[in-house]
Amino acid sequence: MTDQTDVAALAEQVPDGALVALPPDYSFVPMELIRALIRRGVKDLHAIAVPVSGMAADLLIGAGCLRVMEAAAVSLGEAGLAPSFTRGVQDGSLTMKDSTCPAIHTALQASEKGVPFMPLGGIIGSDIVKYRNDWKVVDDPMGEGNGRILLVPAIRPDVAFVHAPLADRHGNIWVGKRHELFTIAHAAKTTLATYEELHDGDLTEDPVLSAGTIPAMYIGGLARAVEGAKPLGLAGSYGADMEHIRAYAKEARTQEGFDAYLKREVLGGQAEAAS
Amino acid sequence: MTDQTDVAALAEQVPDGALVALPPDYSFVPMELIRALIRRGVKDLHAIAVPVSGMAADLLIGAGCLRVMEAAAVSLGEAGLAPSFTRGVQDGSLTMKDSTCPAIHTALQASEKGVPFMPLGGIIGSDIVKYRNDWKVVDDPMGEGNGRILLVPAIRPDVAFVHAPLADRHGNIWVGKRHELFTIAHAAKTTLATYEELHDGDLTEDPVLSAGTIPAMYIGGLARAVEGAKPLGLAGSYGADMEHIRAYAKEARTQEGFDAYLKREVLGGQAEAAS
Amino acid sequence: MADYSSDEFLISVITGLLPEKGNAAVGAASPVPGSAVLLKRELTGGALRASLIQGTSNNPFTDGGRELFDAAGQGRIDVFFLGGVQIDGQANLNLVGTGEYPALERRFPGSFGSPYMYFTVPNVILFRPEHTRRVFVEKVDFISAPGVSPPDVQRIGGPKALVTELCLMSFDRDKGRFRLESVHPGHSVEEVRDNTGFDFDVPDKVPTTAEPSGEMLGVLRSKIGREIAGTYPEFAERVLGYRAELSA
Amino acid sequence: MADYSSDEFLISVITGLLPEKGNAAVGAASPVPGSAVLLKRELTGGALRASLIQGTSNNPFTDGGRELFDAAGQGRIDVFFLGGVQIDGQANLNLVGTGEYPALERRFPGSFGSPYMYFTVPNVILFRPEHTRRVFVEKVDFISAPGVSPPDVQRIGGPKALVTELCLMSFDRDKGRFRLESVHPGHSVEEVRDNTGFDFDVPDKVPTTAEPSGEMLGVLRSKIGREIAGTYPEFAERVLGYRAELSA
Repeated sequence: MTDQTDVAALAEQVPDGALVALPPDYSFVPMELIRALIRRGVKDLHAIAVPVSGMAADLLIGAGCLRVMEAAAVSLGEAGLAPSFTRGVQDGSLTMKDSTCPAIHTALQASEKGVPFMPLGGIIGSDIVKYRNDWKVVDDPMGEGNGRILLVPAIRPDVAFVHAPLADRHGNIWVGKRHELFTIAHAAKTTLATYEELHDGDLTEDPVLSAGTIPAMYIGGLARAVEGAKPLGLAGSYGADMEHIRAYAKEARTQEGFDAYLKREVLGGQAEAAS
Repeated sequence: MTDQTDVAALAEQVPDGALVALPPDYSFVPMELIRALIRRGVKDLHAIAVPVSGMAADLLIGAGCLRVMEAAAVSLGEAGLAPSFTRGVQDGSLTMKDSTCPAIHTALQASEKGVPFMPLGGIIGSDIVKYRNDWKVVDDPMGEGNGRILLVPAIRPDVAFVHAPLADRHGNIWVGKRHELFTIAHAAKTTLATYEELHDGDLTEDPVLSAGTIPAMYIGGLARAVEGAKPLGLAGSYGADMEHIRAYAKEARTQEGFDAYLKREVLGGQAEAAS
Repeated sequence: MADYSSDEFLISVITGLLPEKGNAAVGAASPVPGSAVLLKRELTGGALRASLIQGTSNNPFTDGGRELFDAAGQGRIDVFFLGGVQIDGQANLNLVGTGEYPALERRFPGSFGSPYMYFTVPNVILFRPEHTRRVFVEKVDFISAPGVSPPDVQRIGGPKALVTELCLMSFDRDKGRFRLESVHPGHSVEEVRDNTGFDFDVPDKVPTTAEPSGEMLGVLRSKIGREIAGTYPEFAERVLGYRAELSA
Repeated sequence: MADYSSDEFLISVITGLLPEKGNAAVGAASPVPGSAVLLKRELTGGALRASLIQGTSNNPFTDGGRELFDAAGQGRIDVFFLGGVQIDGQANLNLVGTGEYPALERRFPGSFGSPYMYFTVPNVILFRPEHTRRVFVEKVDFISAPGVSPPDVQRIGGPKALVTELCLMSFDRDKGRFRLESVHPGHSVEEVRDNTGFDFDVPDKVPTTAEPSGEMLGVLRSKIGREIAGTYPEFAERVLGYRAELSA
């Protein structure tokens, strides 16, 4: 059984300084939990985008919750550059560990399999390798004369975040074909999940839904959050609010603009009370 | 589009000497296709069990279709030892490459990721390593002082076999939570699939079924075979015919018994005609 | 004293070895360990999670055949069960066969996942009812999975206990030796010694293994029969008196 | 001669570079390559398969974010598209930013999967409409993905062609140089040279890039608008005149 709680209590379970895994913006991001983390005032997070991020990372960066960002890219997609990320890298306040999509997937799969590293083809000659002193290029360790190959160390997040369309009373969550969320949940020490709707019955026993179900043994905390991915979309349930995201992209171009957005959309009454 | 054909034509697509991947007996084994392969008289196959096999391997071994078997185990489960396998190893007619479940999964995942090898924890000290000269134990290649680790080379089957509960006209197949079948299909050069029922519509576009769907790009041939997993079971559709399997286990204890089973259950009229 | 079968007794012995929480997984063809794990889950109110790999019920894994091994590699599996055609005094397991490999006299199915689970699961319980010198040998003919490892090989898991029809032993990983913990009712230390082909430690006083309580037998028969029937219908009926309705 | 927009022209140029069968994949935010791939799929009766990674329609992948990369590593992806903030004469791509890393003057999103796809996909088509010396530089400030590799690094994939608003170039991997293949109607070799910061090969006679046929434009407007609208509704409406019904 995984205890059910509320989103604010989930946010309390994330310690300052944690290594947290963020799904990409198209893949069931628990934005209400991200906002709750900001309200809780979490600090010094090291965030891994799996393998890219947008709104989720940008809000955490703008609100001063992130110390280090590791990603293949941070972008608001069609809404353009991620403003807080761009500003943070350019003014040096954010440490960016540049990576590439398959390296992040592979590093999480290494943790999923409990091995300290995994090999990855390609990449050699990219300047990414030059700046990643945790990566290692070696001569074919099988001794088959296959030339040099990159080894990337396992990434084991302390906490992974997911927003699921369905959850059940046993603590299982359903994420459909978003299989990267399985990988994140397996790789992370624990996963905190919000969900849209409660499913009656056991998702792991359902002959069809079980294929998209992450079992309770990976889930450390669960809270309902209706429309919990907004303004991002939840495929099959609701689309992204592109107007909101575009307006954010514009407003957050300055820190003052970001702060106004944060006060209005995230801190809400709390900011009023504190001011 | 993947062309649809019949089971005999699928069997024709498997060349003698091919490296073929067999799902475990509980995971959607295309037994009708296995029987068609025997009828076609396929020779010198090298079979990989993923990671174990039973009826499928044992029939191929008894019928003289296999030269090499690689598996973590070959067994009829509750029905006892696999008789043709046991006889083949004991009389030296079958070359058995002993492996262990996670090594086979890992080696297929290496092919899935297009890397020549993958590391695997544990195993060192097992006599399996001693007899596998394609495996290699190395000092931590990351240079982190983590001791010795096993590297296993990628396994890239020429052909994988699957029996799916559903397929559609686009060539997609649905296998639910049997995710090892995804891995096999990704790792193999091509996959030949039989299926139980035709699904109207595109399985990859279905919000729920897509999570258990292997897309057409991995499927090289597709044929309908109603009850095509029998006498094994197809979870969600029908159970294994344990009486049949127990009777086989007993009858096939001698090669004469196996031959009688083969003539009666597999070759059928064909054997009559040829004799 | 309650009346019970030998399988019920062994279920009780294994149940007594299980932790109060965590994840216990059971491989294929293991109805006795499977029943023990489901019983302990019941007794802990679900704090000990149970995964029966064989079959579709009480099997929470949804990511294919590798998920059990991956989960073990992640450190998520706290208890697993292994056996062997032969087991020796260093807790080496042989699941491959007897004679000289590869030309074996008797071939058995193979090593399955034993050399991985043995390294990754902290509490591996060895379960082998047949207690004879044919099984418990001085040195196994083939090491499917080694009982102990040198320090330059990372290893978290390993053997914790051995349950047979005669006794319960523990295993000391530092010494690489078994120790007799208790002898089952009706059996003796001498009987254990006579039927064991390897040397092991014997304390001055060897207690008798505790028998199952009436309460435990009640829960086992009333609730676990139905649960285990989803995976082992014949066992549920024969041992626990539970008759499942006919279904695929 | 048919009347067409510049986007329709570029779709036509890319379509002409695509093979008759195989798998073509298109990354995020790429409506022009996406339209070209869907058009070629239509023209080949489905023999060229199309995967639009962004969005849920025309996206056959079911195994999560890694499946595209895994499929490329398996050798299953025949065509992919890349761009860059900067591209240099050795076909090195920079998607990270300008200035000195890590203290960049202008930071862009990042390298995405470029250093992997560039090594694994045999036909990478570089698509960068803006043809200026700001983009096409002598040497990129940051190599996200290198154009060529030394022989001790396994590499099957790499750049095949470059499509800009001015011209079409091919890339010779052995020489590590671009070659001007054709100049788009209304533009000249001099204009290409003036706006390119790197040296490239120019044949004696440089043809004019073929214009889209009326037939191709007909298929594009009648069938591809609806298809691409599932991924890029605004583009489908603005460029191809297709107005999707409102939906999530």
